[in-house]
Amino acid sequence: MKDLFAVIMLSGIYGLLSASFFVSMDAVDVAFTEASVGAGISTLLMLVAITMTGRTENPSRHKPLLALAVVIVTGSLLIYGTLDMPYFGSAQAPIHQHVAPRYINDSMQEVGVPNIVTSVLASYRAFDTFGEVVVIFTAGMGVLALLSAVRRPRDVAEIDSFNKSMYEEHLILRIVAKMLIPFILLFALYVQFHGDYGPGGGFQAGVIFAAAIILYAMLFGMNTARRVINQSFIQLFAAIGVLLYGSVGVISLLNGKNFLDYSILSADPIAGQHLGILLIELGVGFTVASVMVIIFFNFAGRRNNQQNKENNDSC
Amino acid sequence: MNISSVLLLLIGSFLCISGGVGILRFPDFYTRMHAVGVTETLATAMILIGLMLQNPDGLVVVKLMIILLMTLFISPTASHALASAAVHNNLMPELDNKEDNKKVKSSNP
Amino acid sequence: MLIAATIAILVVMIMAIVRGIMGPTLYDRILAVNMFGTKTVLLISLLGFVMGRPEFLDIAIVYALINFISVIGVLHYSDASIFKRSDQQKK
Amino acid sequence: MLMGLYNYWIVVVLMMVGFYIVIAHGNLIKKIVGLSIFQTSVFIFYISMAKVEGGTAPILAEGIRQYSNPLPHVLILTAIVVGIATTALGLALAVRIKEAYGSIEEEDIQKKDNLDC
Repeated sequence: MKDLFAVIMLSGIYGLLSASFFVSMDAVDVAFTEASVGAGISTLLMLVAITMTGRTENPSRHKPLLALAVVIVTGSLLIYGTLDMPYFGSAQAPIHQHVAPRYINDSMQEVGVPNIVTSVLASYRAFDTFGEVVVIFTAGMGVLALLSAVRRPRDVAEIDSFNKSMYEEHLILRIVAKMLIPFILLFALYVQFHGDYGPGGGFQAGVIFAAAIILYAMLFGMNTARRVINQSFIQLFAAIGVLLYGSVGVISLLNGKNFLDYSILSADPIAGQHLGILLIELGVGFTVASVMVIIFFNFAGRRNNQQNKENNDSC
Repeated sequence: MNISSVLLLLIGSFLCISGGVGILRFPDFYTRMHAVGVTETLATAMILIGLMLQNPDGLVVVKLMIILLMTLFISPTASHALASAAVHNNLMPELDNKEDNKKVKSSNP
Repeated sequence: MLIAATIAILVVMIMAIVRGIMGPTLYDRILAVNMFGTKTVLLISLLGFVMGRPEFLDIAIVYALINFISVIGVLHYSDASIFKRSDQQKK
Repeated sequence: MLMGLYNYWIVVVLMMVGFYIVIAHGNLIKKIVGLSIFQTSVFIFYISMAKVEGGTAPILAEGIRQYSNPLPHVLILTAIVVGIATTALGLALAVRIKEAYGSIEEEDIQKKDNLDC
């Protein structure tokens, strides 16, 4: 397909489909994340990107036969490799023999959180998750370094007149969005703090929170959104998230336990674990939400600048 | 209780399928939009109410109610936005309604 | 009964995908994605009941919200001037 | 007997589709879409390994004996969010390349590079 727009719409459908697949495979937390990321944010980012890079693909001049041959050979080798794999759904597979039983049987006594995914994510493998958060933070900084443009401050009057002309156009959308956005923010907080008991947690809540802000920015204009949420403020927030996560680890280190071992945070080890998980999820949520907002603001701001430049050129 | 739930689920599935046939078979964008927009809300409501009757205890019903409310808000709004965007991009304003429609059909075969 | 409704929704999803692939205009594709999204909300709430753990309706709520956001976003960015210009050039 | 392996075959097919898009298409945005398909196939691989016959979601509740394996869920959950962050980075690079070269087709970019030399 040569029309990139169609490609992106179909990849959005693909994201929705894979999320319902995750639900049917019992991975509710993963489905939650894929729902908020794959279906919403990634489709949007790709769309913004193609509005900047052009919508059609040139027909390629070289023959795809070589590529096809490589793909078929690799694929058949991989399929040959699967012949020794354990069968789908068998409980005897090696993956279910080593650490998983311990997580399933002991996590209630050791961590005291019903959602095993949260307890593994935030307690048993907290160091790993710390690495992931740093990767996300770094990617956000990378986008910032690549795309941030010096913004010419526009006149407030101009913004207001622009807003008025937009207001007539999307009246119904704006009213519905005004009713929905507080609900979405509230729901994000629910996901953040209910992550111990049901599907949810910092990653999902951060993405949902960012989605609400993105909705606001799309309907009410970038400049209004920037006045509500300052760019440097949100950069500070991203850093605070990572620091919060790290400092929880350092505190437990200073108190004579291992890095990110929360039992020390309170007199009762279980309560300490609860406190630690809460703080860590909060740090993750801060970082993810602010990095997503940073990414979107920079893409959209870049696009606005380009359009302004083109308009000036054509005039 | 159970019979009514089964009935509602059946009606919901039927409406869903009719919407699906509509989106496949109808000739142009606006009729497809009509088929989907009309059946979608009602079918969702039917299926969700059917599910509510299946499991009438506290939290589940509340969550289903929230989903239903969201759908009632969101689905017509999205349809409205989609239709108005389509009209906005395909047509010159200040035309008579019938001529508008003809023009839409000729530009979207 | 739940299974039957699930199968019906799966069939409708396939129809939506077909329209998304065929879709002659851009708006047909957006319509297909929107319809697919609402059907996914239904499918997930049904699956929760089929698997006997209906506590997981949160995911369906997220879907309903995110679907709305993505449709609005797609419309916002497909209304962009670059697309209009390319359409005019084609004409 | 071999039917028990079908989940791996689906993964392999998806992975190869993504791989083919990455190597056969010259458009950078399309390459990124291909990469994300490849990525999703890996997610599906992990999640389908975690499924246990008769198990349910790993959230402890009364009266449930068999849970699916929670560990791959954790790995994939973080991988999805990291994936979107890196995809955004890739898109940002594509946008910058478009600004610098005026095109995001691989062949055009190479031609321009050769002219400069």
